[in-house]
Amino acid sequence: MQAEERKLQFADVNDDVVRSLVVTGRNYYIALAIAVLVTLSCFFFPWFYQLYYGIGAAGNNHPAVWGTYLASFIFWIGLSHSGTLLSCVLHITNSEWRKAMYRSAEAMTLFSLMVAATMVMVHVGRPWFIHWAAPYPNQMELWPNFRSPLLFDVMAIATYLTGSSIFIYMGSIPDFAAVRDRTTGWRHHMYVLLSLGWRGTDTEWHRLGWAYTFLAVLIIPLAVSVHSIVSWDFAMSIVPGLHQTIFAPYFVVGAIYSGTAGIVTVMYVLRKYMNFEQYITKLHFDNLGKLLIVLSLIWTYINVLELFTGWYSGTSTEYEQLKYKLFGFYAPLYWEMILFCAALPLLMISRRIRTSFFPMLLISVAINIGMYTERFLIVATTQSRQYLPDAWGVYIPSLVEISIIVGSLALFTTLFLIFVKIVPSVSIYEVKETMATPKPEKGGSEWQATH
Amino acid sequence: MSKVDRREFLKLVGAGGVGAGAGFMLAESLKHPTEFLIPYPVPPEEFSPGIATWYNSVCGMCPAGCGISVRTREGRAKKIEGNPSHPVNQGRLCALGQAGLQVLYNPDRVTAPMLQHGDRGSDAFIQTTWEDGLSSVAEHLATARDSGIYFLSQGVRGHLAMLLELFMGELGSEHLLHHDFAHPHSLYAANSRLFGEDHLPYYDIRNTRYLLSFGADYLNNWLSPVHHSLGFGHSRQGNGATRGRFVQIEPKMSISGVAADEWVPARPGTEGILALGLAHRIVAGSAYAGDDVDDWAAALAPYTADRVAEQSGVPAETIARLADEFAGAEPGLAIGGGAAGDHTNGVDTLVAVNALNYLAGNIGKPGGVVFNPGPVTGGPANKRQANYQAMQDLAENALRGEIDVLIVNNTNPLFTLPRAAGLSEALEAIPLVVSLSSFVDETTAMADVILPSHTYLESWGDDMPQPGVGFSVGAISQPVVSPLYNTRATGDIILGLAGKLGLNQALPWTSMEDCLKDGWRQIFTRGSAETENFDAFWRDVLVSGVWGENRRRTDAIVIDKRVIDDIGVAEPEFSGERDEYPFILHPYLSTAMYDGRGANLPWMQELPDPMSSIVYGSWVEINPTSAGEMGLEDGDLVRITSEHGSIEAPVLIFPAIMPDVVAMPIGQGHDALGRYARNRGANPIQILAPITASASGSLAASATRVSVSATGRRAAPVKTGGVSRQLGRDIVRSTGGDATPDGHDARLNSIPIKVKSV
Amino acid sequence: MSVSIVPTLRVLLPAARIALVGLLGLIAGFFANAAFFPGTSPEQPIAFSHRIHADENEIPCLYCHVQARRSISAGVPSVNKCMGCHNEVATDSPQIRLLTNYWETKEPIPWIKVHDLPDFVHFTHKRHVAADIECQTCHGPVETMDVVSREAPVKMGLCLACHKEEEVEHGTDCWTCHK
Amino acid sequence: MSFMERFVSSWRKFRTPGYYDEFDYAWGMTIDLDRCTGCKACVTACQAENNIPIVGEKALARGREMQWIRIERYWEGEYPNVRLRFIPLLCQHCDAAPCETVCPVSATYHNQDGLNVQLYNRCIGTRSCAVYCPYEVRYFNYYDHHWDAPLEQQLNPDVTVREKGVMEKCTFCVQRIRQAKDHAKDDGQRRIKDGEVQPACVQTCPTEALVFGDRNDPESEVSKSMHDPRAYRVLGELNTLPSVVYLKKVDADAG
Repeated sequence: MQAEERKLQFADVNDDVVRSLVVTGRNYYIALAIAVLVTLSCFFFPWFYQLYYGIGAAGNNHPAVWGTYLASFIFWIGLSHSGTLLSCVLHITNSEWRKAMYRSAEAMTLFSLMVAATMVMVHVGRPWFIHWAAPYPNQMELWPNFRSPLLFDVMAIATYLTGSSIFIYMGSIPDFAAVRDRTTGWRHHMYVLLSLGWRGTDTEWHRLGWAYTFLAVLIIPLAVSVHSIVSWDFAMSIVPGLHQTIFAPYFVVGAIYSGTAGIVTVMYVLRKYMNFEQYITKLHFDNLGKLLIVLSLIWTYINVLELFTGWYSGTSTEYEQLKYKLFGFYAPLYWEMILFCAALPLLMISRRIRTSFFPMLLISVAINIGMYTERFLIVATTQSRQYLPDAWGVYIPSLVEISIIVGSLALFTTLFLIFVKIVPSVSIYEVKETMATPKPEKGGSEWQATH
Repeated sequence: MSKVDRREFLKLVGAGGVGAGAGFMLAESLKHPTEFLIPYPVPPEEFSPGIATWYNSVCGMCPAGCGISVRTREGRAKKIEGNPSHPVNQGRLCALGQAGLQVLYNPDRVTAPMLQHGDRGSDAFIQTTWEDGLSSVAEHLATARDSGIYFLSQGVRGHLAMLLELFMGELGSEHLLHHDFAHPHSLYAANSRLFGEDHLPYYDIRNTRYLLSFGADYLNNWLSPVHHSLGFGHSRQGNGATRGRFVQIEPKMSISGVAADEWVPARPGTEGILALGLAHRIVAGSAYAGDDVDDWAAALAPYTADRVAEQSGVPAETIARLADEFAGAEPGLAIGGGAAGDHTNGVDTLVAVNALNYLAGNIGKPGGVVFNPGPVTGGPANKRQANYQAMQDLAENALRGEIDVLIVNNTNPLFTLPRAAGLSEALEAIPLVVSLSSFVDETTAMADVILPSHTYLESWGDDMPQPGVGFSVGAISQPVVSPLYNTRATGDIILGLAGKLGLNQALPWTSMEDCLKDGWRQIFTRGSAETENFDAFWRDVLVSGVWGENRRRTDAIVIDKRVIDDIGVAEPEFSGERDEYPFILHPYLSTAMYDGRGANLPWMQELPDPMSSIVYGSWVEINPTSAGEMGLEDGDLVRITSEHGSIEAPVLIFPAIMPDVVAMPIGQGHDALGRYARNRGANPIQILAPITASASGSLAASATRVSVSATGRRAAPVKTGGVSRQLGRDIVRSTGGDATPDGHDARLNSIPIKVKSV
Repeated sequence: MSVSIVPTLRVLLPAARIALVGLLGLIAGFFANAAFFPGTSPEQPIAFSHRIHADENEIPCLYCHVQARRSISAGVPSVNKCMGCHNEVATDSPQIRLLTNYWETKEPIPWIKVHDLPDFVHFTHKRHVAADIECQTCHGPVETMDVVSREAPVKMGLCLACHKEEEVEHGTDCWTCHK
Repeated sequence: MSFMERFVSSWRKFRTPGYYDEFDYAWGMTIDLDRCTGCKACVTACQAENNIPIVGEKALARGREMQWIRIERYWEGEYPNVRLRFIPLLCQHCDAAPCETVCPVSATYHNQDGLNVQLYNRCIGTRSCAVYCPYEVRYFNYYDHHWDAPLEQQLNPDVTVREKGVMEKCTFCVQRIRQAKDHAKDDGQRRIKDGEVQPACVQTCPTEALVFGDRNDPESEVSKSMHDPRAYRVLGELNTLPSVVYLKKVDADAG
């Protein structure tokens, strides 16, 4: 492609990045406007209606009291996963190709976590009392229930959110400084505050590098634990189909899987609409594609395992559960999930597909649709078929729920659109690291971009 | 720091102001709304705020006459429970009885006297005063021909019945009719034929060891369900070693059929033949050794096992087994009623069942049929009950213009009579229709004047339960709350009319309460009460809510030879041809709504039907095989057509019903009776054929043939239940007859229930 | 090019000032409302003075609030109880005329609740009177008030403190007080 | 006691297996399936006693019924050898209740009377307890329910009316237990006698299939019938240790 041949220079990097922040086209504003509009109409309006009317606005019933809100919650947590995790892993194994994409990946983490948190608020019956889930001394002398997996969950997510936001912020301090030095007016002032007076001395660079690596190491186990804990919300119940030891790894893998796919999607968009062709290249898609195949295989393996637990259990409860999943009311969704998450990704075995952008986009989107379905099925099928057959029932999401799913996507998009205009969505200095320093005798004007 | 210039300052002031305002409103919004403490001008004697007061009274939801005690707080009724000292229900109560509160607090009650100001049924009622209402009715009564005055009441007992008698007597009219859909006419007829008594005996289920029930849903709505349930429970597990055995013979499994140890499906209308088959076996097998055995043998000769088996569809060996078990049981009891009595041969059937008791020697002994003493006081209970014949006469007379005034009291014949009776046209022909109902039901909607009566929780009354419990029982029904609306007790309305008509000599009382006290003076003078003076006695009765005297009947029963000779049950006749109308319609009283009076109570609408878990609506039950043949599935809307009309209802595939029978619950299908009942489900009574049980003249409700045809539409009824199969999960466990321990002991949990020394 | 933060702060100062003042206003407004319009001493239909009755004339609380001894609610005296004395006592004072007016028209007096507990709280006066708890513990020094106002904050903290101190049997179990 | 001490002590208490031996009362119920006729009197009694809302046809069609005690039905066999089994299901007040561990705000917990407490005003409506409960006896308020006037005058003042977004379930009629305790205290600080307190369902059961009492009192009706050879616990294999014990139905013909 053209971009590949072009000789890249330090100056260009700065220019490109700053341009992406300062110069804003009409399309951006249109996109932002649409995103905001959809967020308001499809997320906040239905939510307020539900607050006024009660959870009855959703399709939940007896016995299926959990619904798409929880599914969305897991979905967003999952999406949050590879961002920071991947970036950390790749940072430690210092693989070059990470450097162009990790910023946007981490941003994805941040925002999907935020959306996930709002999904919790949407899910509970009395969100105005949600603070009771936080441990603080009060006149009622009441504390949250520390035995509750839901409480573990709150803690874990809070920690992960804090961790990854510090991580992304610390990573972008030098870039803030760089941008600070090239901007004027309110932007300048903003970046003055954000860059914490970064001067670029060796000590600063040294400390930054050290702290950054330290955080990276810290966050990896954290990220893994977060989704294990999310899985415990389900696995610690005794509901047939949920009460399974495989759930923690299952959720972690699923999370990384959908997260990676999410990164592919986001990178495609950045590349296409913010002209980062030089930075986000076939290489990235290729590597991510390989990762995706591995993940999809592991994921499929665990799904097959699940079938066996039901089949070999010999108890009516587990067996009915399995039958219902495969051939029951929700069966079409199940097979759709298998198609999108187990079959389709195998296409990426061919390098041609991995290195061609649009098919990768399609596959990545398909994977995330499939993964959403998976989360929905985990919630819906298990609750519809529990211990007492005469209490069985079917749950169908209501319009409000569906519109909130759409709305949450828009919310995510809005946050991301705002982000790309404030934070350099490609790490300036790390991209530079990937390029050779200028040779003195040549007068510092010509050098080769090395990948 | 830069100094603040003017614009800056203004900004600050603005910000501060806005902030302060917001803060103020925030605090305001968090305040608790004002509440009031309203003291009484004069505190009432009986109750004090925050403390519950209990009043004993009588349940008015069905004719069983259970005693209730109502919990009230701050002068409002909060909960109805059974009256522990009442012998009929002994502190227990059924679902319908519990829901009585929603009759009292029903949003659709008639709150004041009403005059119809449009054409009938136009629901253009306009409020009026009692004075005007009563006098307008009184005028009509005064001008009407004596024989042209008809009074149609729900089945009432005790002094209200007596009051009605007097009132109509004074008016010189013979036409006082009580109408209950579920009144067991055939049973009364059968008893009077065999035993020569016009009131029911007491069926001692409690002490019986073997109950043979021919179509009587005794646990659900037959005669006195709560009392029967008490007996059932005791007979099952209350007796230590011996456990009563229960057999139910009916075409469609009822609640009693579920509870029974054995459910025997017999062709509709052949229960009597089956009974005689058993009798034949008993006599032939010389299990019976009375001196009239030869007469019996002669009378029962034709009912050989094979013939009976052929007619009833019950295998001969089953018949033999049942007969031997029944004859061998000490004591056993055979009861018959419900659908079995609602056939053209109904009376003969029930006679046959009683004969069975006689032959097994269950008459007049504990665990068998015990005879009740006659009613202590008040009007006659049964003789005024209008069977279908009488209702049809009423309709015809109306059309012939012989009825000037019809007074309807809390009964709803337009709902509980088949359309074929032509009552709605008849009402059109009556110049003045007065309704004393508390609700605008179908019949009241056709009235010209509504003089709304109290609910039973607001009014004075008394009740002598029918059937008794083997000895004389009387209960006072007293107001538990002050009337909610501008209504009056039925008795007071009657007295009011009497006053307007100048009948004060015959009806001297100022209020129903007086009338009661007068009546109960007689009971007091019967001497069985050990209190010294009447006031004390009266107070005691009000406190305990019930009075009884321990005088039991001991007279032996001899059956006239002629009765024995013409014992016999004919084949039942049905309306409609088998090939055109392949199914026999089996309408049954639903648990929640009884004969439809419960349909306006939200609790009863939301009470899932025990067998189908369906709420809010009606359905038609079809055997799986016959449904399969017609390609019907659960929830398909079908049209049920008889010779006399057709209704639509969704199909419920029902495992426990005979292939050529379809069953429908009664109760839904109102087109009046308020927001909860209106336009919901279908009313099977409407399409019943106007054929009667020959000997009693009562409606043969189970003798209508129908055809079932798919409409192609679906209307899946609302169910609360899911899949009603256990799938081997061992949720409801059962053990062998001898109830031996088989390791499933509650103590055998991983953490045993230790016992703390108290 | 400067990395100094000072110019930025200079730019931000006005905005910061406005925000700060706004916040202060918010807090001030909130507490102003709470302080000057507490709503804990509403105006009653009759200006009944507990000081005169309970303090000067030393009428015991339970004489009028007789229910407190045997019921969950203390209740207010019925109008005829008031009239019991006020047939003779102070019949000519304007407030008493209001009372007699209610009495003659047989109308109840719409007293406004001062101490009010949420619907989900089960509090029984009976038990607390039986345990010889001074009414003042929860209701404050009512006998000193001309217009009754909610002095003691009747909140869960108050209940718990006492229940702990007195070591009430199962005093901290939620279902002891919540229904 | 400082917070820490209290925390430690209760921690110890709740760690020991069978901690409920220390219960003051241990309320329990037995249900004799051989007596139960499925007449549903208990259901309505419960509705009346506990202000259970009338949810309406639409909500019921969406499967949002509210019955703290419901009667499940299980068919066995096919016509003509078919029989129906009824089983009343209410909150089993498990001594090892799954719902109690999951509630993040401790809105449901086990109290000293062996009752599984549901605290409406603490509940934030995560609904996880309903998912964790294998007996499906927890019901959620999807709306603010209203009663057509004057039906609301029937509401029991001793029981709060639950607002939207709150989980609710059978309480063994705790308001009646409270009342009984109150009387017992007035009556010289004695304990509650056996049979002195009965939940609405037990009180009204026409066949006397339900028995309620104190498991800790060996003389009580309920302890006796819990040791009946027919006694078993529904889903006992889950070892949730219910306080509700069922007595097996007797199949006279099964031999």
